[in-house]
Amino acid sequence: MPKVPVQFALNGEEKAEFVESGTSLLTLLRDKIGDTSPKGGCHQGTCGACSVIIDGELKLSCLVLAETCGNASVQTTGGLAADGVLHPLQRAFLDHFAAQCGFCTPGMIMAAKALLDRNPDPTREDVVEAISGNICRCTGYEPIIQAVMAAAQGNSQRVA
Amino acid sequence: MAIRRGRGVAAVNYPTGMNLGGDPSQALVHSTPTGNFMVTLSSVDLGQGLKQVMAQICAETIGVPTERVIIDTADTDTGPHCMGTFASRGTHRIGNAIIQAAREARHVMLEVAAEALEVNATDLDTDGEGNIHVKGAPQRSISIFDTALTAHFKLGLSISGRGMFLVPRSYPETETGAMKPSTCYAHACTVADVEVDDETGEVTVTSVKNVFEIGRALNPRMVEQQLVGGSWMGISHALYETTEPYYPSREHGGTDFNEYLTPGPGDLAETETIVLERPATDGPYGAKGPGEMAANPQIPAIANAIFDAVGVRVDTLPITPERILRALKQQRAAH
Amino acid sequence: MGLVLRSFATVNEAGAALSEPGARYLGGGTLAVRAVNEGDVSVHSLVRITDPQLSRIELSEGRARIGASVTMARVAANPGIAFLAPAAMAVGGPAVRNMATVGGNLFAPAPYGDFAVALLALDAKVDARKDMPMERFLETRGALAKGSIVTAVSFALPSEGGFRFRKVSRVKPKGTSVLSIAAVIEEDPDGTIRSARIALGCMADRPIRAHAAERALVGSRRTEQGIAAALAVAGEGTHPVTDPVASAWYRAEVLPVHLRRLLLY
Amino acid sequence: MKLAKDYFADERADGLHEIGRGLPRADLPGHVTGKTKYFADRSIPGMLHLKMVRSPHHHARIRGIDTSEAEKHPGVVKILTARDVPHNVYTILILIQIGPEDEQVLAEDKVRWKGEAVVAVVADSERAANEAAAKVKVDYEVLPAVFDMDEALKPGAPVVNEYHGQNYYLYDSGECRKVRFGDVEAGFAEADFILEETYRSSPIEHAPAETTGCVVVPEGNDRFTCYTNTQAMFFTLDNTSIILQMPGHQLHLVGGTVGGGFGGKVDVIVEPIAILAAKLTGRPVSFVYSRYEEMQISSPRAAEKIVIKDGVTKDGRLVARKVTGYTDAGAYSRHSPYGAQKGAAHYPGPYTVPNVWIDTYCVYTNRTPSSAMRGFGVTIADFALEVQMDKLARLIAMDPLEFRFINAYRDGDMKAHRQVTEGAALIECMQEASRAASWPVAKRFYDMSSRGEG
Repeated sequence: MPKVPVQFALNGEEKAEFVESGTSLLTLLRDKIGDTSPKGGCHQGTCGACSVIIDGELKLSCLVLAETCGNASVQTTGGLAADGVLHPLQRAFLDHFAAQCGFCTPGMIMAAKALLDRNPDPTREDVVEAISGNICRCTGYEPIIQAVMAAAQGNSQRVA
Repeated sequence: MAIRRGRGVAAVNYPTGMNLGGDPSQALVHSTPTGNFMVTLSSVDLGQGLKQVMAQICAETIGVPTERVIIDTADTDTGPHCMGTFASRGTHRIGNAIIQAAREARHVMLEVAAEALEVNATDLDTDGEGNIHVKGAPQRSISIFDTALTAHFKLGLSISGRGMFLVPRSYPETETGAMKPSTCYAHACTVADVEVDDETGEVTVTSVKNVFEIGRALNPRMVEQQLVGGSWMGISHALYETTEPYYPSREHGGTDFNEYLTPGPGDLAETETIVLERPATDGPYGAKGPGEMAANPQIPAIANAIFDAVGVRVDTLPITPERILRALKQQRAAH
Repeated sequence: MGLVLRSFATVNEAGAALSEPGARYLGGGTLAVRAVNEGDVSVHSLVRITDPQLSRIELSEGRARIGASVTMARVAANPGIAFLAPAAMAVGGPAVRNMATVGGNLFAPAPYGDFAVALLALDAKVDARKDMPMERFLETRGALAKGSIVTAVSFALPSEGGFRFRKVSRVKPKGTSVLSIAAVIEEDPDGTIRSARIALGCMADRPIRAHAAERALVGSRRTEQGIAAALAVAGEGTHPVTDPVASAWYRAEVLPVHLRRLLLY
Repeated sequence: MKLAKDYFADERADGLHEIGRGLPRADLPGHVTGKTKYFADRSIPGMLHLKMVRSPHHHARIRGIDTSEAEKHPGVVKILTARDVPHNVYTILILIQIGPEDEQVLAEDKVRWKGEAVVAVVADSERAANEAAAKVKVDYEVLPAVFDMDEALKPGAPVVNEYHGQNYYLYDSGECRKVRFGDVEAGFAEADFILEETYRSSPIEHAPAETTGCVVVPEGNDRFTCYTNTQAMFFTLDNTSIILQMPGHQLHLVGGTVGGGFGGKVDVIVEPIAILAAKLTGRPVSFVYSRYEEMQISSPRAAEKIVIKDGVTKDGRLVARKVTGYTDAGAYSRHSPYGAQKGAAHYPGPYTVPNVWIDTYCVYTNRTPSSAMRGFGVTIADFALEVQMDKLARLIAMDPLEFRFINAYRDGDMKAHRQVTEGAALIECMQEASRAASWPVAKRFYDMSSRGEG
């Protein structure tokens, strides 16, 4: 079967790939490009582990077909740290011990970033809503909520 | 609509390690030429933070800062046997194996330093910051960096150690059940507060106060992680989770995270965590295994709180709104 | 055999492709791509339409027209139909809402399709090959003519405060429906109910109207007494689903409770 | 989190260098940057995908399997049936001499639960594997199934698992693990009140964020590297060695970084068949559970039924406890005989009870085999025991917390399984909970100590 070209920007870097028709963006990112930060937790759209930001909107890369991403700007947690310096959300997740197994973390950080990009001063309810499509089985969510709140406040130190 | 409040308590204990023992773990420790320490294992980190806590145990035992310990796991070509990560055994079993290996390595390290400083090894101590000094005379010291170089390049010695921990297997006596399931037990007590909607059977867990006795909090921030996450899972077990909602019917099992229910970030109880430490005599620095127990006391505490709120008992897990509503209707019919 | 994506600029071109065996319409992907990912090998081609007309929300003369490709997030963000935001926000988490479309929600089987419940209460018109009222569309959606494509839904804007929506789920803030209820209640200045449309989700395999309750409301007021008759017949004509979230028994039991709360609070 | 350092301070040497410090986790930078490598985070050229054809029936005899159409499907490289598995009948705990072997890696003559693996399809894409799987024809003769533990234990019930011969696990102690301590009937005679109650649970899934799976790479030297998220590396290696009749030195497992386990990845399910597929095709093979498989095919926590009969005196002493526990193993043993007997020692709870009688049964039914999960053998027992304690307290009109203080075990007390209590700390946990929750108890309970003082 002939392959389909797809050209897009991944974390600001131009990518041009040939994919089999029907390939998900998740598969393209992980298996062809080698950005394994989005995780395949369900391939159903029910866990959020594969969350990426496409043209400013949080989406589930397991349900997006790669060939629909032509000319899109795709952001992943794998490209969040600039020049080796952690993004404030990443810093806050560290400081708040907001990850255990870490499998949900890249998706969780994308969901949080999508929130902070449009709402830099969220309430707790805003944060809860923003991460509501992302399943975490280890932390009980509270440390994650605290981390996102702290990142928003520009204060990633632990709230005593 | 009436929202009715209730409070319940439960107290539990939990055996550390594989029931009835017989579950070995081994560890190897060696120094690099510049005095960093590799711990080689075949143990699995499920996300609870095994690697970090093992590094701290090794560092404490050898007498170096934790960042100088590297945990290499899990590869069956290089790592010695570990029975596995389950049964709240990781910290206890593997930690003990590492202590044994690290003690042996420390012994060699002090022997090397003794030769360099021209003193007896028994007169030496570590400062925990990367140096070895003569007890009572801190100015007579050698860095562990130099000690390792000496061992490698001058003395031709390996600063290394082997560790093994095995609780002997216990075989239950067939008629009396006499047996030794575990060598040490963690403890917990939870007080849960709930609100029950008596028209819909919906339960909101407003608060849980969890007290855990875990032997020793080796890394308190990680202990907190596990106890808070475990408490959430306990609440989840109490009210939400099952793969067979109409058990023993096999129909309508959930197949995704929309159908398999767990509390969302908008369902969180205010959670207070208090930790007590009564060291286990055979625990690594006294530690027991609280990982599984963390999710247990909330379940009965919530069940008891629901009874306190609305006066009905649901003795079947999970305690769904449907089960509560059925019980409430029976209660009303009986009155 | 594999799978191919076929993109078309217009509805007409896509219609022909959709008539082929194994073709399935691709909206936001939350239903179609999921099915493919889960191993549904009966799907051989996914057909999508790039016509921007399908992604428009138009408001004029007291009516709204929402293109089938409009996402839940776009609905929730549009100030002209702000009353619908709670219903759009009831669908999935933020990522799902950025993908799931109005058109897709019309086809979502129970317990999904909360937005379709809102549209049913609004007595929306479904634009397909020919226009169809929501209720009729939902009855026949499984047997739509091959190649028939929903392009938009349209409805009269309800009066201020006339639209009410409630979704009940076990998990918060995002969870699958135990049930959802939408109502459009028009009241006279003295509070007498002039007209009522009530739509229910999860009370059948598709969103359905609570006609008996609607009739019972007309002429009375939104008070405990005034709605009692409606609550008593709320379950008439319903066939609630049993699924992992709740049983039919439970849904039937709590429907009047939640309808009361919807109407009074 | 509060560390309540006042308790047991004299038993502890605080002030260590590295122990007791909340140091940052060294693995978190990898987690937050997406750099942490899980088993599937490897791009391996030429990888094949394994999909399983599963039983649509709860209980059925297999009359025939026809894979001829599937084999011709484009992209299919290998199709595996029971005949391809060298030692097809296994059980995980055979490594610690807990038999009998009772489960088929790929079903041969019978399926015993809906979802049981029958045929493995290996193809060069997931799509091709799924398409070919749909073409596998299995001829079943459907048999009566039993789902309810009470029904399964009745005479004449369909036998779920012929390797056991009856619908319960046979311990060396007989049909159940037993604990007998004191004289339970004398205890009941001494009691002022007797309360018998039944508690139940249904299966619970671990639902880790990362599903169970592995990727196997043939190394070209007759060795196979298996990247896996097992919770127990050598458990998996040794069982694989038995199932594939393959010397252990040919197996190389790499893992240790897992996206959540909770006990769900202690079974040995995906690795043997994936390694076999890699061996027979000479190519890398990936076998990763779908979320559906994780939810309904992977072993859950067992459903349990627990009957507790307690005798209690008016002044709050628990004088007799009789417990019968039933663990629903599903169709196969896996870790359930172990979990079921874990309860036997646990049922007295953290209390000192002079007269105890315990029977724990491991029961087979036609459902997904249950296995290990966080606290199994204890979690559901604690639910039952602690609700029972609440009921008993209310029965004798006593504060539930005070009732627990009266019965709490202390150092030196003899447990029913005949170990002397040491290192107890239940009383102190309850004292601290009482303070934290403003749930006052009588002064004498604050003066109590697990060390026997007060």
